[in-house]
Amino acid sequence: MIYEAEIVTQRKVATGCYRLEIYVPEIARQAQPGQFVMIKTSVTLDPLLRRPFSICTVDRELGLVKILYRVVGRGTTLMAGKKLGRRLNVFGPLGKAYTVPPNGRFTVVAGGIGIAPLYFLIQRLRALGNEVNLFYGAQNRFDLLLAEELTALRTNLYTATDNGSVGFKGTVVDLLKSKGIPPADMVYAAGPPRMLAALSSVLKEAGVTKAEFSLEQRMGCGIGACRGCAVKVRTPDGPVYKRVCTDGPVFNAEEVIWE
Amino acid sequence: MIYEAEIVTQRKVATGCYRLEIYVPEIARQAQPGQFVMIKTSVTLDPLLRRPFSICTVDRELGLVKILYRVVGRGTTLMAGKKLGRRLNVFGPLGKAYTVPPNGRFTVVAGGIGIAPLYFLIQRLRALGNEVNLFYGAQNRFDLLLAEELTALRTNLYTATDNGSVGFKGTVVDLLKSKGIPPADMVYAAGPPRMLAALSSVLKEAGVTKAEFSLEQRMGCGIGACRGCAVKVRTPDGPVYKRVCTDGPVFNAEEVIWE
Amino acid sequence: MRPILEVNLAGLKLKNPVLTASGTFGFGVEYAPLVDLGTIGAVVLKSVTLLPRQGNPPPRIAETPAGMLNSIGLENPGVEVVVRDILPKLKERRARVIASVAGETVEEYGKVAERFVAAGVDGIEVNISCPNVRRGGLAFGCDTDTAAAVTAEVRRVAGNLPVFVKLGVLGVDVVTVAGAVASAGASGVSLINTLPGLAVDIRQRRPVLGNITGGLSGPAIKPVALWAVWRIYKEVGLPVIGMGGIMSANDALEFILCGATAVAVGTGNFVNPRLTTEMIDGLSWALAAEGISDIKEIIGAAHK
Amino acid sequence: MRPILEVNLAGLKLKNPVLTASGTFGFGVEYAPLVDLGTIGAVVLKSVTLLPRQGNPPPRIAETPAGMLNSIGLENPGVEVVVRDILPKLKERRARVIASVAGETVEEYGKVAERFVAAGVDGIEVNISCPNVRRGGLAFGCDTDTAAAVTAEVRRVAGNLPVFVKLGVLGVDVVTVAGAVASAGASGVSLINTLPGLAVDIRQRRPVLGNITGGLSGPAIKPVALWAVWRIYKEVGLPVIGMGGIMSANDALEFILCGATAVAVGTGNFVNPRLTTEMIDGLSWALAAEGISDIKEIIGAAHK
Ligand SMILES: Cc1cc2nc3c(=O)[nH]c(=O)nc-3n(C[C@H](O)[C@H](O)[C@H](O)COP(=O)(O)OP(=O)(O)OC[C@H]3O[C@@H](n4cnc5c(N)ncnc54)[C@H](O)[C@@H]3O)c2cc1C
Ligand SMILES: Cc1cc2nc3c(=O)[nH]c(=O)nc-3n(C[C@H](O)[C@H](O)[C@H](O)COP(=O)(O)OP(=O)(O)OC[C@H]3O[C@@H](n4cnc5c(N)ncnc54)[C@H](O)[C@@H]3O)c2cc1C
Ligand SMILES: Cc1cc2nc3c(=O)[nH]c(=O)nc-3n(C[C@H](O)[C@H](O)[C@H](O)COP(=O)(O)O)c2cc1C
Ligand SMILES: Cc1cc2nc3c(=O)[nH]c(=O)nc-3n(C[C@H](O)[C@H](O)[C@H](O)COP(=O)(O)O)c2cc1C
Ligand code: FES
Ligand code: FES
Repeated sequence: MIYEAEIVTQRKVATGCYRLEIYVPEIARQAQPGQFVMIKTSVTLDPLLRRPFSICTVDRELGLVKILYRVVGRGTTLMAGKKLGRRLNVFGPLGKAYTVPPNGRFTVVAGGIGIAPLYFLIQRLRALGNEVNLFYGAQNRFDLLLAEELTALRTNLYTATDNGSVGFKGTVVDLLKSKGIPPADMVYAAGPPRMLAALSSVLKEAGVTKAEFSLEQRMGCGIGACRGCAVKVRTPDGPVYKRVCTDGPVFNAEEVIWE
Repeated sequence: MIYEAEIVTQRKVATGCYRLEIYVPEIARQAQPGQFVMIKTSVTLDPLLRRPFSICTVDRELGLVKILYRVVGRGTTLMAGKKLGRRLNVFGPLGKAYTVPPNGRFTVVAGGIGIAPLYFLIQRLRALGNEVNLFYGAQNRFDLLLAEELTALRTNLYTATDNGSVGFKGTVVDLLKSKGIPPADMVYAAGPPRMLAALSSVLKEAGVTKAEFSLEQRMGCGIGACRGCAVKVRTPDGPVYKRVCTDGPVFNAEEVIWE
Repeated sequence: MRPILEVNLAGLKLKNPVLTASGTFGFGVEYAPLVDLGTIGAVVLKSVTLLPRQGNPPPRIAETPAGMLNSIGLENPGVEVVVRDILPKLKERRARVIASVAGETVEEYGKVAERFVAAGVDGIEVNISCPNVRRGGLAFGCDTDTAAAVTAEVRRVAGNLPVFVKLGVLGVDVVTVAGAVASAGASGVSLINTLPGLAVDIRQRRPVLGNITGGLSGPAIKPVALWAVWRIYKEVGLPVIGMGGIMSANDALEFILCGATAVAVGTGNFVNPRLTTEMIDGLSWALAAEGISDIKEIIGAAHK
Repeated sequence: MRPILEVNLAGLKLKNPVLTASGTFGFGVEYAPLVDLGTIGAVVLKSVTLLPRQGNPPPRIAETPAGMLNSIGLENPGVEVVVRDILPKLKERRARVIASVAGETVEEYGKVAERFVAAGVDGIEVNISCPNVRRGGLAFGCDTDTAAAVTAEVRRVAGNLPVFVKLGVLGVDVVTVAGAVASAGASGVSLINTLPGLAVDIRQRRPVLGNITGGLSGPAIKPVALWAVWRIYKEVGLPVIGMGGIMSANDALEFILCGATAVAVGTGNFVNPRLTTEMIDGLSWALAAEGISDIKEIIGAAHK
């Protein structure tokens, strides 16, 4: 589960956004959409902790794991500085995957870098021949990532940008509201917490109950041991904390308590 | 005094020994033999402190500062990993230089990587047309660094190796004893503390009073402020602590108290 | 010849001195896919209370220079669940188990310990130094009398099991508290718990952690931990489980040289989940390289 | 518009909140080739005793993860030499000066402070928390009564100069001590001094430092320092000079948000000798970027 993975591609795909491909056949073979890996971004003691990243897709034949990431702090800055041929210590695959029913109609809602885990999911859904309505929002047209790849997957793609530079002007949740939520056997979503909270109440109002969201939380161990990655969820016995790393990162939208 | 210096050469010259050349014309212009620089080996917070290195020589025309260093711990390991084109944050030149009399006959005693500051000194002494007897000891023949450069400087070179693979078999101090100390206007030395201590008593016995040694000590500031780099020296008022960084690194051999 | 790694920790014979630090290795089972639990010196469980505890609001983790803050707040399912669901799995894997007990009253510590003793564990660690809970925890560790009372109570119920009292170093003189718990019957001490700390999110202008403050662990605190081990070994002479920033076999050796009979890997598990296992091999190699045939020879050797 | 950086530190009006941490900036003059001493908030001098002190045997410095240990041991030439040889040079450079005083007895603290007051400085810092000396220093900081006595004595001789008492956090409850020195007349507190620590040379099987133990500083201790500043601001309400691992303007902002009126750069001077100067500019930019016109607005803002 822990590998020294060689960097095969490190490419800037938008301002502050990179696509990383690493050679790590064991993870490529096992990974399921929704799962993540934890990467050590430095060989020194600072930064210390591993960083979690969704698996954006895999190439099983070539043994590649692909990651789409945004530079937000020290760890991702260091990661972006690592060139082809360097090795990264990678731990995974970790976490629970999305439920992928064999057939049906599906709605996918992505905000920003949230497209990363959803891309892998959409690939899977489309490979099974299912219809996918993808609502994808970003700050501006340049932040809409994986444009070609998504086109190639032939989803029904609806885009939104904060500044209206392409598609709907506004948030992706507003777009969804304005279009009307298409009937779906499952709604999947990933994106910033505020978007997910908004989406959650929109879905609730619309009476949609089958929805899976990818959550993020600061992590220690990544394997359920430290209880660092708590998220509050509803249960019949009242609210409890669950672990994003092993109870998630994919959760039923309904159970999450947004605070 | 603080510069982002580009690496122009990073070459392994022996097992665990590297020659580093950095472009930093301001330091190249000012540096005197015996002085040192302090280099930040990482941009992260670990390792934290700068590492002191003697200036092995400079190329004033090209604006280069050359350093000869041995990998002994984390900082030097990181430094050795930095390739051509990378930048290093360098602070210097620091410390007191050797006394360089305009003419005379000089004896230089180098142990291991101690050759680094002495090479710059020998260059200077030879450029002034002075005779230099160089006693140079190392573990084995491959650890005798700067062989070609020293030959080119036409010193009277006497070598010693621990295993006798070339030159005298034994320590450089034993070699000096066996050859007899040549009459000199000044003896200069740099090397491991044990060698300097031994040399110090040999010189004392022989009644040699004019000798300058380069000392090393763990450093904080490098500019005399923190008092971290203490070395005990004799004074008329009894022993006091002096600072390797600003009172040295070059000290009169007689004043140092070896503990 | 492979060097001998066995140590005798206050009567507890361990295959090797490598333990896990409470709270960083869950209940062991989480790490079972990565680490053969039977091969490490002992698994120290997450601190357990009498009843389940939910822990503190998120975020519970913040990274700091060469360290991390946590404010888990003793989240645990309560002693009954642990005894029923987890201990059997650990026994199946032939793990040596040290149970860490916590509570809000002296009696609670006693009851939790008693339950573990009845269920069968190899030792008890008494956590009187958790900085993340309001009652019990740190409050106990900071008051010499209460520390002694808790220790005496756990000692009373622990039969012939060794009892290790886990101490922090802030807000107290660790030597005084160690002396007090030794008199109250502690077999040894675990040093050190996390230091209190805080991290600020300057964008949001508020503390990162939901609980505001947390406990600092990782390499950042290693020098403080070594200082505490050094002092206790020298001034109190109790057996010590040393911990705080251990990331390598060399770090472990530093603690052993200062006087630790065993060491515990905490935050290091997060950085390298197989660190415990790798450290055992690393210790063998390091000792062999130095020509040391038995690790016991070097316990406290830096004092000579 | 350049944001306003002026702060009022317990009555002392400073151009900006960036000070130097005692002992890391020498007597200021060492840094004069690198830093215009007149531009920084104030230069806090190395701690000075009545008579010269030689300090501890080398090695005196050991690097640790994201930090360092020092065991300088208050080496200094004694107050007379400092007053005679150094203060004039600082005045020439228009530096604001806070003198740090240390001693082995309450009287010694008083005498040193008195001498500085007579010579003309802008404030006094009372170092009762140096971990590297046997008498005075830490012993004073750990005992509430002595801490109060030293404070009262310095307060008595300090005229109308502000008196800052420098506290450590180990072995004592910092809030209790801060409360005691506040009652004894402290104008503010400096938080935090180094934590005790130790590093081991595993090859030589002995401590790295000649003095065995030393004081831990640098980024490693930043979370502990922020925790201390947070608590004092909230629970005692005294003006605070915050320090511990400040390496950037952002670090400084963390302290200010927690309640520090001023910050001091310590170990950071070694890593970047021009850090104080650069931090002043960095603070301007950071505030401007966030649309804050006056730094005073955000002192303690993380408590809201
Ligand atoms: C399950 C999961 C999947 C993720 N997938 C992706 C992805 O595919 N692409 C991507 O760009 N980002 C993803 N993230 C977020 C990513 O982990 C953070 O952006 C990254 O850790 C920031 O590290 P840093 O050192 O650059 O930032 P810093 O802010 O310097 O990090 C400081 C600390 O906070 C943690 N942290 C900061 N932001 C987050 C966050 N949003 N979630 C969890 N921890 C955080 C860091 O891991 C580190 O421990 C994912 C997070 C989780 C939990
Ligand atoms: C004035 C001076 C000139 C020097 N010139 C050279 C040179 O030209 N070539 C060369 O190879 N080495 C030289 N050294 C020694 C060099 O500084 C150390 O080898 C280096 O700091 C080791 O860093 P590290 O991180 O690899 O080792 P680590 O052991 O990991 O370092 C840990 C800490 O100890 C300090 N340290 C360790 N060894 C020494 C030492 N011998 N002297 C001072 N500090 C030390 C480090 O700077 C660091 O702070 C010189 C030292 C001084 C004081
Ligand atoms: C996430 C986390 C949770 C912890 N939980 C506990 C606990 O429940 N009981 C306890 O005694 N110590 C707990 N600790 C403290 C560790 O056992 C250990 O004393 C401390 O982290 C120092 O070691 P380290 O630096 O190797 O992590 C916890 C530490 C961390 C990081
Ligand atoms: C080398 C060194 C010497 C110090 N000397 C003193 C001193 O003389 N008086 C004092 O009050 N604090 C002294 N300190 C403590 C610092 O002033 C400061 O409180 C501590 O280092 C934390 O800040 P930092 O992490 O920014 O260094 C010293 C610190 C260092 C590193
Ligand atoms: S990160 Fe440790 S439990 Fe989730
Ligand atoms: S290194 Fe600071 S005085 Fe020499």
